[in-house]
Amino acid sequence: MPIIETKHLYKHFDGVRAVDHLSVAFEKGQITSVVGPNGSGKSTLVNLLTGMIPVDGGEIVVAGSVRFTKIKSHEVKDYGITRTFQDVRLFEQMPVLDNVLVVLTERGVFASLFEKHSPYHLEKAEEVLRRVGLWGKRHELALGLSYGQRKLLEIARVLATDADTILLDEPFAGLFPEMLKVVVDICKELKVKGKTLILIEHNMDLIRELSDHIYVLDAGKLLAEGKPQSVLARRDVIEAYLGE
Amino acid sequence: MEDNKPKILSWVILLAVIIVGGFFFARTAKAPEVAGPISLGVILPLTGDGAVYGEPALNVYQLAVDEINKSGGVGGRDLVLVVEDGKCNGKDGANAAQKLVNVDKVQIIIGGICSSESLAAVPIAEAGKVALFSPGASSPDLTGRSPYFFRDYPSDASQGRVLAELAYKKGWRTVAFIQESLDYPLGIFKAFDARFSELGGKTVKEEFPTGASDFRSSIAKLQSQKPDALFVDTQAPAASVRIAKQVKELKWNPPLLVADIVVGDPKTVSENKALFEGAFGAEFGVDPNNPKFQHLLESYKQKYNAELPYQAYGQTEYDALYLVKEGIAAVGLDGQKLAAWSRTIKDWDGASGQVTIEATGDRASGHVLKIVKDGKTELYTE
Amino acid sequence: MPYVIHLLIMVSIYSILALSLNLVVGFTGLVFVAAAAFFGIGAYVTAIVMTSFGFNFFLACIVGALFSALIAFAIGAVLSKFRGDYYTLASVGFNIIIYSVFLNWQTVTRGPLGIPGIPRPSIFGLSFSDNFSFLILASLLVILVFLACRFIEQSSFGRVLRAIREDEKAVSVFGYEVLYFKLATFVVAAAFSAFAGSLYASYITFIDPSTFFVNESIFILAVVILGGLASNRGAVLGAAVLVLLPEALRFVGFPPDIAAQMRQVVYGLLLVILMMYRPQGLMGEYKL
Amino acid sequence: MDILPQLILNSLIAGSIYAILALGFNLIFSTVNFFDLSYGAVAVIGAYAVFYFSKLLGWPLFVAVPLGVLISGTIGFLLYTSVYRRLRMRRSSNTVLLVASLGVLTALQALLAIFFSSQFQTLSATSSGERLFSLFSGSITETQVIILLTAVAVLLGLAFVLKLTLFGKAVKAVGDDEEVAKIVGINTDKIIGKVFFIGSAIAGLAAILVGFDTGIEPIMGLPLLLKGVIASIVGGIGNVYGGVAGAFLLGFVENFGIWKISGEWKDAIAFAVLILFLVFRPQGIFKK
Repeated sequence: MPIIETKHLYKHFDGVRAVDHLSVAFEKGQITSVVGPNGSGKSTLVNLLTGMIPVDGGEIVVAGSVRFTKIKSHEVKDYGITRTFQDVRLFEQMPVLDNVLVVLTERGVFASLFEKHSPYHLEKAEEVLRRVGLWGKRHELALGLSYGQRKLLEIARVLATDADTILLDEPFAGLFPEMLKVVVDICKELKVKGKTLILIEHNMDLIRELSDHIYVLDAGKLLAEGKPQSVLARRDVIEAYLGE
Repeated sequence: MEDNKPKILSWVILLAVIIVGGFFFARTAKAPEVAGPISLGVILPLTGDGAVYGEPALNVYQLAVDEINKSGGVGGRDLVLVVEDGKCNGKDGANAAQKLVNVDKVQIIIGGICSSESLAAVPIAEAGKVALFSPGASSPDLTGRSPYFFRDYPSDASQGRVLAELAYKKGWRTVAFIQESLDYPLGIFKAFDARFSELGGKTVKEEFPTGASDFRSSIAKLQSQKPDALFVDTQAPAASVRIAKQVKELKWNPPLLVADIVVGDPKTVSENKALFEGAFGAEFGVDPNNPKFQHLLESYKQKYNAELPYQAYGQTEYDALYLVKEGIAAVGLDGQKLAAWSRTIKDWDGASGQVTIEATGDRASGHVLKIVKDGKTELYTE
Repeated sequence: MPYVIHLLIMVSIYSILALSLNLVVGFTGLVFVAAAAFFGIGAYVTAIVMTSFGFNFFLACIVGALFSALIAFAIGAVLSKFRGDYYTLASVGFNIIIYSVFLNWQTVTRGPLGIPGIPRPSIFGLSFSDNFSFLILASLLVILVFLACRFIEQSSFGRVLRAIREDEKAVSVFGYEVLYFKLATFVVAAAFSAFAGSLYASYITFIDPSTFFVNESIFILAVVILGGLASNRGAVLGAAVLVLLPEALRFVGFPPDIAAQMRQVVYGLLLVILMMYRPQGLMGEYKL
Repeated sequence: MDILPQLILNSLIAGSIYAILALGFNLIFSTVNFFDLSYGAVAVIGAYAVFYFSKLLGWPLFVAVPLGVLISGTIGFLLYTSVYRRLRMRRSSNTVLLVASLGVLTALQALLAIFFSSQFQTLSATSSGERLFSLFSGSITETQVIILLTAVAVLLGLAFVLKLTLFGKAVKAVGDDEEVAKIVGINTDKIIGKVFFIGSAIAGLAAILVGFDTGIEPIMGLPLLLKGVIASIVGGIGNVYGGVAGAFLLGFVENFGIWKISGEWKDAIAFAVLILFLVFRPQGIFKK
């Protein structure tokens, strides 16, 4: 059963169709990858799914029943969805620990005002930070981290939310091998735990290794879909990737 | 806790600032002396829009103090001025008064020139039992405000009233006002409006915020209401000049009424002859034949090489110092006694004519009508 | 000594203003240039209900804070739509609009005439008419506001604010309704600023619109930035330095007409130098 | 008397001044993308330079006016090289640049007040006796005719430079993406320096015209700046021509506001227009 589906989803920027009547579905408990050349609409799709930008047409269906054309970004969490960002958006001038704690504490205005982080929150933060190897840097400001560490912190933040559906926007790009392994392992663990992963990636080897299903986008349209091995072998897909 | 260091350091700095500051202020504070020069507090605007009044006022004070000291001071003691900038607003007026009362320990403060300065200074002077003597604040709000406050400049109520009566006599029934949004111009308007409506006339008004420079649309709007005369009512002469110029540029030539700050400023009137020709104003009693006033004009010119501006204020400022001198000679240097003494001033001959202070602290007597003729202000007689 | 007390009262008033503005600028990261508007609303409401309706100071204080909060709610709802420089500009706009109301709504505010004769506080026969007791009252309020700000800072709410300052969109994806947080902070800051206004009105006993113009807002912003963004102690430090500095200039013997302008030059250069070399201020932890 | 023709004329005159201001401001903004608040002070410096040369030294206007324009341009250029370039090289945020330019504005205005006193001055030779022209039933002075013509000339001149010269293309490239411009071999620093010079010179020209029409004072920098900014945003920030449309809209709204509401609300009306636009049409009349 698909956890998220899009139906004729449409988005344009100044007349350019970034996502063009796209209908895709992401199965529960699986890793689905979205690939395509730069500018094919992958990140736009993720931004539409998380309410970061308004939808121009079509609809998004969550858990088979909730349909909406408008979603506010702060409501995304209620559907068990969370994400990372292609350009790594951390809370720069805050310590690493606070970057994680902020996704653990109360969401309400009043509730959060009368709450300080509890031992439970701290435990959870420690768990995820240790998982990505940043516990030792918990008091440092996020902006002082290396690029790889920043990506790991973003993954830790996502882990802390315990969301069921996780959208990872280029999680492997620019990582050194040892860090890459950590992230790949985390993806596998998440799948074992029954989480749904949506992966935007360029690393074809990892996509082959991890994905259950892939969608290939080109100019906002669906070019191909299916099992990674078969799809990635298709001539039109390769051409779209190599361009021109 | 390595990151606490800068915080602790800052706390130390803060503490040091307070302690050093406190010490500094405490050291500067001194007890009232029985010998040596007598300190007189002065509050006037030296910066901002009001500075145009503050600067000549300070000159007049200094002139009078020099004269008094040359003739032996008060009981052999010289007078010195402790000057603070009240900036023509309440906050700085209060700050200035606090310093004069509590640090310099003066017994009498001459000021402020502006009503806002004075209004804010009154409670501070009263709490410190210091007399507050204003030669320029004209707000009706100051009437009877405190037993420690008095002034030798009459309340605005009289300026507006006199002009309203003139306007009615001239047969004008609708007078347009273009008024700056400040206390002094508003005070004049209120007094004028009250008297004029009582007589059966009507006012129409456009206000503008301080600092505005384009009045054309306001003027055009007033013009379209076909008033019999236009009252240009601003805090300082510069704005009146701007407005009068724009009125002419719109080819409108109504009979003009202006505030005393225009007719009282020979420079403005002579430099803008064409603009203000025939304008009426009510100035508070400048009597060119008064020998003391003549003496003031001459000494001012001699000392500062300039014509005394705002003569209506100059005369009361000059008198204020001499009144203070007499007061100290009569009852001693004591704020409470000086304030009480002020109420006994009656028909005292000064540069501004005969001064009488009423029980409310206001000066008795009021404004006389003036007209601008050929670049000069003359007494107007019907 | 009374003069020192006077200065400390002024420091207290500006400390409250800086503490509350720091909630908006330092913690939430919104460069708000209309602090003087809420300062003024507090002062005007207090002055009006005390002089015209004979309210007790403390009641007037609360009425002022509520009124200020109410207006902040309306303004905040509009302002929260803006970000960055547009927020700053729009806030300047609101300051000028509110100032215009003080100046032009003369039936209520007496316009440029100002409101004289505002009484000093008293309660249960206890009067705060002398400056020393007033200083105690003002200090108590500073401590109260300081503790409230620290409480906010240390709560989860405070952490969310800082996260909003860093990346509003990212926070919202994690389930926070950013608008409510911004609005709540804004309303609280406005209410605190109104306390400062009440103290000011009752202390000086006379208010007029000129005190609540944009330049006062810029001054309060300079206090916050100098003291340190996102630092409550920094706010108090900034208030102490910038209130005492010009007073010290009085004693140095600058000619008074130049001294006032020199002060403006010093504020201006201070802002430039801080931005160039220490954009987080003296004790701040956050750089603009 | 029919007030309408006069009101339209007044709106056009005010709009022309705002248009010149907006052209310069928008040129700078569209290239560097931050709000340069010192723009207002730079403008007033030009007017004071003319005042100094023509009124105090007695030089003829055809020397004094171009010199004033040049001085404004030079000051703008120097501010860029000494303050803004350094901050931009450090990748400071727009807010830092905004606060720094606010500091520059405050300091420069105060310096002007120290050198020339804070009093109001006029640049025109005599306070009366200017030639008057009649149009329908409204009247307009010679200076005001010059203002209208200058606005048109500046607009056409700037359009020519931006559309048809290599420099204009480089300016557009820098404004679109500074990094890309650098890569294709444009000396972006030099271009931005020139833009600051030209924009500031235009600002100076506007202030000089105001000085001839009504007069100058040191604190007019802030209102001039704000009018330029409002016109730019309303017209479409970053769109050099949009600012002109915004300027005339602002001129008309202000002057008709005086007619229908009242003069004392003029500034409040201007900002209400700004806020309405920011809320309902943030991209302005014309998009960039």
